[in-house]
Amino acid sequence: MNKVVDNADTAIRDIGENATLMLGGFGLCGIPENCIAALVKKGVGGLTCISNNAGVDDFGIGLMLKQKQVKKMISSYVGENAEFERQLLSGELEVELIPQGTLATRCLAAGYGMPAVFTPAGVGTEVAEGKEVRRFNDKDYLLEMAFAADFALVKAWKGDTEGNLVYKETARNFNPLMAMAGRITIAEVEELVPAGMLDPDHIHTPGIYVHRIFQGSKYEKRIEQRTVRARN
Amino acid sequence: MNKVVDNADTAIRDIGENATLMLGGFGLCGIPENCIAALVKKGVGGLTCISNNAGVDDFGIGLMLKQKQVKKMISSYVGENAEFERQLLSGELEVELIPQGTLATRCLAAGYGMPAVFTPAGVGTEVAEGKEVRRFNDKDYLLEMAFAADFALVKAWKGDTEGNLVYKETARNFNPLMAMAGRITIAEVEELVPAGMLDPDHIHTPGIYVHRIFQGSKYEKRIEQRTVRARN
Amino acid sequence: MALTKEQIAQRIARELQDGFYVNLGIGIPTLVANYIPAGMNVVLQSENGLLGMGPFPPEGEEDPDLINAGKQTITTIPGSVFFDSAMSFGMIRAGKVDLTVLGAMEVSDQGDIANWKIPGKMVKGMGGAMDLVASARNIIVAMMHTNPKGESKLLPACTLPLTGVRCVKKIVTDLAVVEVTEQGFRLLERAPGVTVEEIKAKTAGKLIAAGEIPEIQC
Amino acid sequence: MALTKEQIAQRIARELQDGFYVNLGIGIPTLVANYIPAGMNVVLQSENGLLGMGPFPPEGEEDPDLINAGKQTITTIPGSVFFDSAMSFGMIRAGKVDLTVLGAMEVSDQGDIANWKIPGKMVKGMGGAMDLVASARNIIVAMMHTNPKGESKLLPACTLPLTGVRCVKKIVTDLAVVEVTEQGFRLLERAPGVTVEEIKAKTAGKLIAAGEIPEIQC
Repeated sequence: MNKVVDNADTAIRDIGENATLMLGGFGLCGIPENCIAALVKKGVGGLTCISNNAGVDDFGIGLMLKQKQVKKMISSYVGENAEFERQLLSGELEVELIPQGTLATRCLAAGYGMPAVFTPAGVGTEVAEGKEVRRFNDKDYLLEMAFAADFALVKAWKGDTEGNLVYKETARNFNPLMAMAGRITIAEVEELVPAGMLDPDHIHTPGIYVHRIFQGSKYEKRIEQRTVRARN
Repeated sequence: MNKVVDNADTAIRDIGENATLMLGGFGLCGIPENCIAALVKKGVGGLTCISNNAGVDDFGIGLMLKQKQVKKMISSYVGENAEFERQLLSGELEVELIPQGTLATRCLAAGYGMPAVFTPAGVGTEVAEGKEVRRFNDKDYLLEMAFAADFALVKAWKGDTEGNLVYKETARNFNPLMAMAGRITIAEVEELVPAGMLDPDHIHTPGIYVHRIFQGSKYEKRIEQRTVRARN
Repeated sequence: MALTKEQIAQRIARELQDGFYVNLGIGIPTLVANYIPAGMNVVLQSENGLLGMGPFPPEGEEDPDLINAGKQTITTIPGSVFFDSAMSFGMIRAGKVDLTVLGAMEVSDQGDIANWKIPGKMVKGMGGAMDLVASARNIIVAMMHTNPKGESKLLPACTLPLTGVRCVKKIVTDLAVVEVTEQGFRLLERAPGVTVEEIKAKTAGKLIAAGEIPEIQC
Repeated sequence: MALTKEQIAQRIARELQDGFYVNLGIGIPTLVANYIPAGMNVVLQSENGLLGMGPFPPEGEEDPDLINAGKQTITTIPGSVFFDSAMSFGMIRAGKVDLTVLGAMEVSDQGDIANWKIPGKMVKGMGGAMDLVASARNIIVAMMHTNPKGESKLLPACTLPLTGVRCVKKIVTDLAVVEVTEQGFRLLERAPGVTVEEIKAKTAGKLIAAGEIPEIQC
């Protein structure tokens, strides 16, 4: 069985209308640029996107928002782009905001076969509305359900033909968690190598979780907040 | 604050009678040999040991059993040694057997601040006795509690002065999970390096989880089942 | 003629498919690895933290840090990956392992399995067996059809403490290939020369044998 | 005289201890990093997956794969380590982060905090704030004592949607250092030249000011 596909178009070929997608990345760091571009090209709509952020106006998920391909965002922090705000206020776009750690842990739960997890995040806030609260050792926790996503789109630094993935620096973020959580997981990598070229002790995502992999191209890797210090 | 200590004796100095310990390793692979030797030397008793296995007669936790330092074992698979069996049958030793994945996940829960987790392992068996059963998506799960341990004793391949750890091959096993789960975590490593010498992308246990670290000595790394194939 | 253990393993190997991730238990299941068809990509999972288990090492190349769940020295293959025990059972619980093969002392015609404890005897523990049987989507049991006393191991209900309930999908014994269905055991194949009547006689649980039952092809 | 934002950060830095792991929020909390005493080993956690956050990079050395939770380009230091977001919030929930400093719009005298949402305004989300406040053992809020309209931000009860309940341990404002106790806010220190009366007047929640209240030493 060959997991390697030629490009993003082939990788996302069967993502249809109204699919639920997970997209890795934090801000614009470590986002599946090639898959997003292919989705924009394909023009598929009605998507539910689980992603920590929603990109900016002209990059990341913002590109899909501009084309009104997104029905619902499930995120922890959004609104870095004007189009997002416009669609939200006009009611075109549905948004579910959840704590960042809850987002991460609900992905982990899916990848680890745990149907639900307990977290203290949001206890006593509007996030707790309608959720089961349970006390352990004198502390309250919310019961949060594992995510279910049709596809997970993740970006890694290197990958091999078995689907094993290695991430670079903080571009890791949600990627390994979502990689584990997709019913179908699609990985794009900056460098695709033959099986055996990655150190088996240093693989972050075992290939068992990855269904399709391809070497992406033309990575822009845009910086959202360029901050520098004076050279000494 | 300096996490580095000279040796195992110093590292385990405050492990007292009736402490609850986690000990990393699978079989004899990746066990904290130096810490066990120091505990045997110290002779502290009444210990509760959470460890996947209980060693063999003359190695690993078996050395502590021989000295009757262990009051209770919490493990998934035991009895590779005669002394263990003798103490168990005579009632000197208490044993709680739990599924291996449950053991691992209860450590993970502790390290990730999750008070309890749901697992299907043991549903409908004697493991489920007295435990809450809950149905999610037409499947039953047991509610299993996070572990609480006074000390976690783990063995890594390399470590740095900040307590960051890297494991080798299948000697990883329970070590990173227990490292996260101890109230005080003590790591012994084959090679201790200055901070900055380990690739930050390839560290398995972040130093925030590790309180004391030392370079062990005279590792025997005994093989339990030596199996070989004929050379072609 | 009853199958040998090797033949049981050979028959189970025919259940493999290209791209499968497989967990093989100790005993007969381990032998399945010897019969993976050439050219078929099957990746073996060892629940102590390895995907891509290779053969035993050549003598002198044993690595104490590299063992399988049976604590045997092994090797890696290109594409192997190591992980901790939580991720290992995480992928098992999440249903990422396509096939689990394990031995059993008893299986009921409802698919319950008992393979970890005999009351009155020293109990070593369930290891990862309860996690595997509770989670795997596809479980095949490899075992002898009867115990050393000649008593059936395919029962209406297990008499020994259970490892898991309603989880076994198929059983390959020295005498037969049996599927577990809502209606009980269904006989799919019989060992060469073994009659349906003999299998029925040695199966205490409900056995359905409809139509022509072909001989096992290993 | 009221403290500047830098002075608030400076005062908070005095709460640091050698060996502390610290998570600093956006705004004034970020400035605390500039006042870590020389020779003190304090490790900064960034919840997007980094322990050991270094300063901003020199111009031209920005790395798009290396950012902090505020999405700013940063650097590592010797001993830094990267991890995924589940482990990041795992260590936060497990109480491994010794100190969390964050900004707030309102704090109640019970220690409730509101800092993520203003009804009627565009809501960007809570990010990691709810996880941090629900989990951290030691939370210090850095904020102005009053809002731009001059209204107290230290209240008997928060009016804005909550981020977390009964979690704030200490508040450092431009006017005062306040501890949250069972009995309400307790005034610990006052800004140089600022009177207890002024602080009382600008604190809507219950404020206890017992004995001599020393001036803040930055």
